[in-house]
Amino acid sequence: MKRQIPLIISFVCGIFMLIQFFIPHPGFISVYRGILNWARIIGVFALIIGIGTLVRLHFRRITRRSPGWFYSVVVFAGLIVTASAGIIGGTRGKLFVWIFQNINIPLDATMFSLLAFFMASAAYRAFRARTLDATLLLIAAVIVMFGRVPIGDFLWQAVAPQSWVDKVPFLPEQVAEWVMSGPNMAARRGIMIGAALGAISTSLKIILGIERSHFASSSQ
Amino acid sequence: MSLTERLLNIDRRYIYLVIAVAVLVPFILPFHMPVYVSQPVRSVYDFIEALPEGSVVLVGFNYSPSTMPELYPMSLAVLKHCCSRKLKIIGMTLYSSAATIGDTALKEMAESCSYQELQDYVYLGYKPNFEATMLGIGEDIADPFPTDYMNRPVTEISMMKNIKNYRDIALVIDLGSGNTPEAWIAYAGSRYGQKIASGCTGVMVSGLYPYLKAGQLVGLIGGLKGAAEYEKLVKLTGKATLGMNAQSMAHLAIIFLVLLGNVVYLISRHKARKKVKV
Amino acid sequence: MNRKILAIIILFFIPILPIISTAETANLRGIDTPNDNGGSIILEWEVDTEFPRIKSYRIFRSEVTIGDMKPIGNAEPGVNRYIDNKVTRGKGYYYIIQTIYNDGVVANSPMIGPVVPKAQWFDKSLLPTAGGVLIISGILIFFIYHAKSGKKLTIRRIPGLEAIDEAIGRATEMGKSILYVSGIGGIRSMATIASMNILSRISRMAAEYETPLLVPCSDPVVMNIEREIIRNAHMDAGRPDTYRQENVFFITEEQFAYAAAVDGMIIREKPAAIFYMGAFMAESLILAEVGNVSGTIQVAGTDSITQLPFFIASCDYTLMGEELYAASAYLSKDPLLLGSLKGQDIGKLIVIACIIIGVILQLLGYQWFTNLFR
Amino acid sequence: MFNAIGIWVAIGLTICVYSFLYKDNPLFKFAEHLFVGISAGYLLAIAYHTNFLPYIYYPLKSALTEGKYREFSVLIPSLMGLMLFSRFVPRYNWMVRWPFAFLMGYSAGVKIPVIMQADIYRQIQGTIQPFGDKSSLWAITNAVMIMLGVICTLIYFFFSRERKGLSGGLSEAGIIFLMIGFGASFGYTVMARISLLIGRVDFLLQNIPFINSIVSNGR
Repeated sequence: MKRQIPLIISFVCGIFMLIQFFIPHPGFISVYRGILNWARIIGVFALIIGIGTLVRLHFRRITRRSPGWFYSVVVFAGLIVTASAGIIGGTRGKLFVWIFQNINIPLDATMFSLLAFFMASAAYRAFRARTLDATLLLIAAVIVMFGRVPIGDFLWQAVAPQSWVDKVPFLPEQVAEWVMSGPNMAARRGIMIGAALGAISTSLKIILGIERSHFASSSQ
Repeated sequence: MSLTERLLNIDRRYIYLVIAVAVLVPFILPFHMPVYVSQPVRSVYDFIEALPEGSVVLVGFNYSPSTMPELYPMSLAVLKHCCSRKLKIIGMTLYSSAATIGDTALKEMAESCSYQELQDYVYLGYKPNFEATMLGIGEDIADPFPTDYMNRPVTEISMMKNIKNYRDIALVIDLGSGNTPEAWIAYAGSRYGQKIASGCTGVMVSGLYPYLKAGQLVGLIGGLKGAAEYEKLVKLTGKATLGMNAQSMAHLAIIFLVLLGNVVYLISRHKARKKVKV
Repeated sequence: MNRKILAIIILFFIPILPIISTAETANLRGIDTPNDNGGSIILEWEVDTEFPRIKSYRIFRSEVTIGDMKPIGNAEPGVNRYIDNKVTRGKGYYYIIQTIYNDGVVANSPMIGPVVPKAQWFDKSLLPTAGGVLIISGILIFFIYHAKSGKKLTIRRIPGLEAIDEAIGRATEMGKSILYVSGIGGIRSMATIASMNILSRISRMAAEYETPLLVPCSDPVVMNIEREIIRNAHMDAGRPDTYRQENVFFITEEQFAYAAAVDGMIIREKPAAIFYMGAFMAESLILAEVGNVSGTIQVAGTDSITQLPFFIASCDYTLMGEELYAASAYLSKDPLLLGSLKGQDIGKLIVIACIIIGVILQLLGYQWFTNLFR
Repeated sequence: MFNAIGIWVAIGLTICVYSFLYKDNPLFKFAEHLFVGISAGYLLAIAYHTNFLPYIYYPLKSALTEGKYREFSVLIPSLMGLMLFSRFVPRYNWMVRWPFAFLMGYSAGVKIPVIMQADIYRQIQGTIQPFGDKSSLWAITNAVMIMLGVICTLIYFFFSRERKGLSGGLSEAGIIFLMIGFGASFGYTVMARISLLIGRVDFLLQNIPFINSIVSNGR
């Protein structure tokens, strides 16, 4: 029972959603709309689960006084203040918007902007033309980096002979665009087709109940 | 320690400094460089330009605060274009962390071109589950969005009276930092034949080219440069245009670092070989 | 018996036949939109040759034959099509189109109708897609069951795997440890699952050579599974005594803090080999750069395409995208994985064949094949 | 006042995060954990208003007060949603499989035809279509190159045969396309990260007193 019913649910939902794609009849569509709504409602709970896991992790840290437990207190303080501000004051509430504008945005954006520095350091230290592959990669990267900012065209127009500039005033930009829409696009398309076949095969295995790794986490 | 060795083992904090300077200097000593508008960006502009007055566009603010520096200026430029063309705008988001961003962007647009909420634009807020939301709009937008951001029933909003599903929406503009463009293409594009334009972060650009070239996207605005190009098209001097100088300098700095790194590496390898010979 | 089946088939197909009701009067035609749910009607008319004189068209609709005509929409001059999607399935509708000229003259077309919107049971425009789904699914299912039934399927050796063996060998020679990073994906991510198969091979070799294997984790569930895998590897190698549970440990779920902690380990422990296998995000380059600078042998594998450039540039060998899954199938010899991999290969061959045939037909001027792939 | 404090908080937190560049330190850890807490709280509040209220609370309310009994149907998916919580109770954690089975099954089924169309069919068509345009040599050369690129990349990811002869050569060519593609992606990633930094620098320069006067003069 515990094993069979989930497999049946997957199979029925999967097959229904697969064939409804081809059937525009309203009878099918109303069932389909029902399924979409159900998925959405379950989704609401799935969101809360993520928070539940987080709360559990930090709660344990605090009760066990594990190293850095003070930071877990910070997590809780942030969570409780923000959630109550938003739930009581509404999503356009003054405090809620204030927290978002002045804490959430700067923290998230700054955290990610650290990568600009890491990237520069990696560019200097790790991006070496050690192999033919790495060399090709670097050349393409430099072309795109140079061509996709105004200074590429600017330098080209300043340095290249005037007759060339007259012919192709935006050469760096155009070369970058060719790399993007030519070789880059071809490679990405190949990867995409391969990945699509992989996704179809995984989906089929889920519907047929052969692939069950998504149940694994629940039995842990 | 020889120079090459010292250069090889340079403290990474010096490199951080180089980047900081490259980004800072253009802010203090600004200069002007012309922005070239690339075809994928122009296509989005031309498509919106050709829409008749009163057409409906659905704008998805699907980015987290971390990518605001790239996508917020882009959002403003695109919104400005839509309101200058007198289009009806439906805003929404599939990212919980973007709910407030969409609201702010639409308000900023409404102030600058005197748009009225519920008449000229509507903000529907956030819904989880890409698939269910995108497919739901294809049947009836009130399924995924029974209410707007302020919990007002969508059926009672005057602007929404004649808008039921994708058939009434001329263009979906996804401003996204994740895999929302792919999802729109699959669930709204293939299934309902919806026209889609994408404004995305730089990281996503190269992966979206196959869709662009196969005609599944009407156009693509990529990264801060794309935003600057759009600002140029709508004649707006926004954050993206101002950022282009710093962007240029930083790119030059990184290209320089890559070249320097490789030169040092080649020299040290050459030396190492010599030593072996001796 | 056969007749019954035939009758059922015919009955089944009747609703599919597009029902076209054309009004011959004037140039206006009303058609039930094919392949839809009965929610719209297409109106078409001929564009007046004198259309520069035309200001606009207005479309009127009624549900009864006489009177009660209500305006429902407008069309620009030069347009010859209007889709009315505010109709109820099964009801009859009557239409008139009014031409408004620049000089104020208004002309009505004769009324057409009734046009009845109907729903179809199969969207015929999707026939090629349905065919494609059937063919690809059929091939995949065939190979999956073929492999399950015990037939031997072989896949080629993946070059990255040799790099793995070499790296472990070197770590043993140097008497140093190996670091295994399984990324920040949860256990439901395909890449993490593949990573577990590769870990079981690496831990087995490490156990045999008695080389210490360090596994810092960013997901508690993945950590438990990794402990299990490594303990089993030690058992299989006949060295349960050398298993150290504390070598597989949880650090934190926060991305940058995790990366900083692993970087610290790379600098302090100076492992001889580092493996990055699984799902990675922006932390990839923070890790790989430090590993590269410290001169460690690094082998990476991920399906996160945006992170691949960083691994390719800074690692000695990188399993790209699907190669990660293939490596995992190769090592685990799991018939399911092998079977679906084989099926996907046949799928790729079909795609290549379609492209080549399509290009030839397109060059010869035949458009129909290209149009199949709408 | 409220806004002025906000800006100082934002500046302070930005600097806390940048202190990580020097080395990992308590200020960074504080900022990082604050971020985790705030974003979870934000998510909770947004989910409450945009999902819990319209999908579960209002329908149930109208079912109870206005007698719209059909709305009671939201109880079924809600129950399935609640089953997700059984994950925290070892004895009943098998229940978590039901909602999972529903979500996985439904999204697997939805995916197959749309992926077939968007990622396979349209891509095949997009590769063939350009051969219809025989107007210029450049166009046709590009079309041939893209076709070869797609085919070689596909062959590179072909696993059931050894790489020998023709397929070996083609997969070698595939690597060239892949590397150029990854390089392009790398170039754009650099652009993206730098843009984020520019955004933060712009914020700091505009909001720190002293400095903003220099910058605005410069503009």
